[in-house]
Amino acid sequence: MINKVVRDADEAVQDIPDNAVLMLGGFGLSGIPENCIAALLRKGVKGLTCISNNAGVDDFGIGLLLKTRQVKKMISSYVGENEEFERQLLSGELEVELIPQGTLAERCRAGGAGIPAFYTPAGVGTEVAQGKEVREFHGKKYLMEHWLRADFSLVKAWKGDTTGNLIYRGTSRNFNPMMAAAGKITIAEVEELVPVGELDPNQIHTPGIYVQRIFQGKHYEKRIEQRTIRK
Amino acid sequence: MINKVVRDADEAVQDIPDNAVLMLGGFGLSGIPENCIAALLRKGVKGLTCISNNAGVDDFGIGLLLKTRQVKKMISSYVGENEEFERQLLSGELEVELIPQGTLAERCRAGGAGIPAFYTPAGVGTEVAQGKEVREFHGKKYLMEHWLRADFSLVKAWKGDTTGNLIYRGTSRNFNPMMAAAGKITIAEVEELVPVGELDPNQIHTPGIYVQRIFQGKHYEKRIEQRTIRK
Amino acid sequence: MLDKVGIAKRIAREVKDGMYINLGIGIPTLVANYIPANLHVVLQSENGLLGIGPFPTEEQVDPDLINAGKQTITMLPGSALFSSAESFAMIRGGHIDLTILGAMEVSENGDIANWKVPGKMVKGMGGAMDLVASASHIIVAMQHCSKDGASKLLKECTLPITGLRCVKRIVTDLAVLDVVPTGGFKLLERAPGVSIEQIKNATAGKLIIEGEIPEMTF
Amino acid sequence: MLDKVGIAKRIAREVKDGMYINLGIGIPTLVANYIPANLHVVLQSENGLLGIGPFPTEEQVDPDLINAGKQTITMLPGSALFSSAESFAMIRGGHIDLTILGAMEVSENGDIANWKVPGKMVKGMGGAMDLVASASHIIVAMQHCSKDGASKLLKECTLPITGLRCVKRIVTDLAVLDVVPTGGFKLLERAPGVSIEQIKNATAGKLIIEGEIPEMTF
Repeated sequence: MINKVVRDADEAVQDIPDNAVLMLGGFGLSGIPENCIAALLRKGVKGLTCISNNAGVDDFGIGLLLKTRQVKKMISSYVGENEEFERQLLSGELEVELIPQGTLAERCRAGGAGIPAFYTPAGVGTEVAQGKEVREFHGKKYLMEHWLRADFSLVKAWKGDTTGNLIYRGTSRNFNPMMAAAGKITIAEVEELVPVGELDPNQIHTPGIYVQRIFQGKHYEKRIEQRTIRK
Repeated sequence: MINKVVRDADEAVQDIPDNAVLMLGGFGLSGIPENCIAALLRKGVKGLTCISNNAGVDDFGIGLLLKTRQVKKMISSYVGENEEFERQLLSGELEVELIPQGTLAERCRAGGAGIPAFYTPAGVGTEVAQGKEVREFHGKKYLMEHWLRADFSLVKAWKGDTTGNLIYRGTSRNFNPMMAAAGKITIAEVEELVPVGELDPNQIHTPGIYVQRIFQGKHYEKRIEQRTIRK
Repeated sequence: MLDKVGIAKRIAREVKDGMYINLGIGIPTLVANYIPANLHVVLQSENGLLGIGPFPTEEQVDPDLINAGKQTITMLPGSALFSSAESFAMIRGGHIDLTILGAMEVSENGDIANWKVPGKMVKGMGGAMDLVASASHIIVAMQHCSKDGASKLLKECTLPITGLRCVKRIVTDLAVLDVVPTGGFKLLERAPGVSIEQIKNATAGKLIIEGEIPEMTF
Repeated sequence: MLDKVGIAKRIAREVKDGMYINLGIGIPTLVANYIPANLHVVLQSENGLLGIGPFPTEEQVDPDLINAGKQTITMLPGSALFSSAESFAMIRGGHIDLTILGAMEVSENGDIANWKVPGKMVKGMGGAMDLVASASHIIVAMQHCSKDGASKLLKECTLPITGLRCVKRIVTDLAVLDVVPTGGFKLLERAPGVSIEQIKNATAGKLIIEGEIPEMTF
């Protein structure tokens, strides 16, 4: 099998240029590529377009890249919990495109799957429909939506093997599998990197064909946004 | 959790009416719903439209239903290994619609996922394109294809729990997951039915929401079409 | 008049055995607490889980297990995990039996507005547009009037729309109402101690009152 | 002139380290036997496997593990299993680096016909139309002429088309040829002992010969 292991996040992201279009897996702060984000901070690459369901919080996740003004544009479904984000948006420093969450997930899936466009009912009759083809099927209206693809996809998995097969854990799977498939270069960081042959082929969530580089991440903080405890 | 267990295949298929549109999982003879097919034979239901990648062989799989003339129409990608099939096709007794395999898989996936139509490059410039919208995206031509849905989907899994969660094994997964999602009523037969809670939620291939009835199958023959041995 | 818990309790009575349910953030999340224990239902979290359990104990907290509101959760036996694409495939494909969500406004033909207030920072629609466009049955949980007393049940929505002609039933602090296909809010039940007159005054859209309107029971 | 094994051996030289490859039924399947052991490649079976291994021993035979030709197979360490939708997502999405398949006819602009002969029972296109419509690099393995001596490298295909302008390279019993973007078969190599004259006579479409044409080496 093909060995795709790189040393660390810095090596993995070294050729990401200014103005690259990135996809970043994760929902809230769960399943985000912490190590890659840190490496992008160190590298200081600018003008990024980030496709990610959320934009992190002020001091974690994509929020860190917002603070250093490395992000030119966010493409997300919800960008709520971030004051710096709000400031940059209102001042016009940051461009934002909001997409319904299911449409975002399906557009990423379509990008990886070679489906240039598809029809979805989400957003019919709303602002989201502006400039889009509306078409009726079986008596219901749908919008045509296009695929999303990225120059680099940064995903986070629980386990991975040296050939890039990935397994996610819990709800940290979220957008990671579709984004892994939709990146020209996909970089996977994993909590545990295992030798080829250790993962059950039946249990692979992301087949290695979608992954170009993989490394074992370090010091996962896995921060919790809303720690909610049973009374 | 919701209990969806029925006694056996006969109970599972009891309300499938004449002229129903069925999806049947499987590729070749691998991962086919053997018990449900046998129950349809016993029931004698007629005029079926069967959406299935293949049509079985003369004496196994859907071939059994062809022999008894219970099938009105096959929607498949490849129907090679069946003499009775050939006879009925040439005599005009059987209607056949051939669909590229990837388009068939994606049309089933679209049916389950509520995507009424999508664009695919398969078949552009061929007979398959007749009567279909051709559209160019990014300089390449694509065909518009519509979802497929079924009145009943018959799928076969390795393990399942009482609430309908399914896990497949090896390449017997094939069309089963998409068909499970695209059936109004989905009937799952499994080699091993386990109590709820025994399957790892991370490893479920078909979430129980797609399955309305489940039963433990009996006497799996799992016939091999091309037994090929290393020299 | 009902408080938030009262609204949640009333909506819990709409839940039927065997349902797959998506609960929005806010009052809808509270509904889970009042579903009768003899009903077997499955709650979906659109970030990739069927089978939401109770909030975790301190020891059970797992950063890899959160709901769509980013709260830590647990899983019930029989849960299934999946990607966001699969999750919205379920939603879009009509596999969710009941969707309960909050709203800022509902119009008498069932339009809903719940994602954007002009002049305020826009946080995004999240999964709301997908949910309302695809759900087979939508119940809205909300206050009948805004804090400044303006009706939220209108002839037409004034805020940016989330989805068209999708709301089937509304449960407010004052009443239970159905949106009828020909347009209008049909009054079904009054909240305890609330008069028809109060409901009339609080409803700006077309209110349909036919026969005796019972008080809610729980 | 090459036999089937010779064609397979020559095609095996096109394989590069790190490739993901889909092999069609027939001669293409043979290619797997001649890929140098020092190259790490992964073979896809479009019914849901990356990492096809050798055929099984009698004891290893598993009805749940077959290839697209319905033959029993084994898996190599590092394999991944998936659904047919995921499999064709890979194919359609351009993730397969090399596709090798047989053909009945290829035209000088790269059209391919390989699924249907009028008058004969039509068995179906299987995955062929998806593969040829999406592959980034397609090599065709076939005999230069049919059994009755008619050229299979034509100006235009006479049989029903499988895909348009998709074939990049052809390896036959007589030669290796590239389909050039402006149309025509550019001769790259002669099979051992085969003359340019023989190739000219066997090629009905436009044949482009520039400079010295070397004999194949293995």
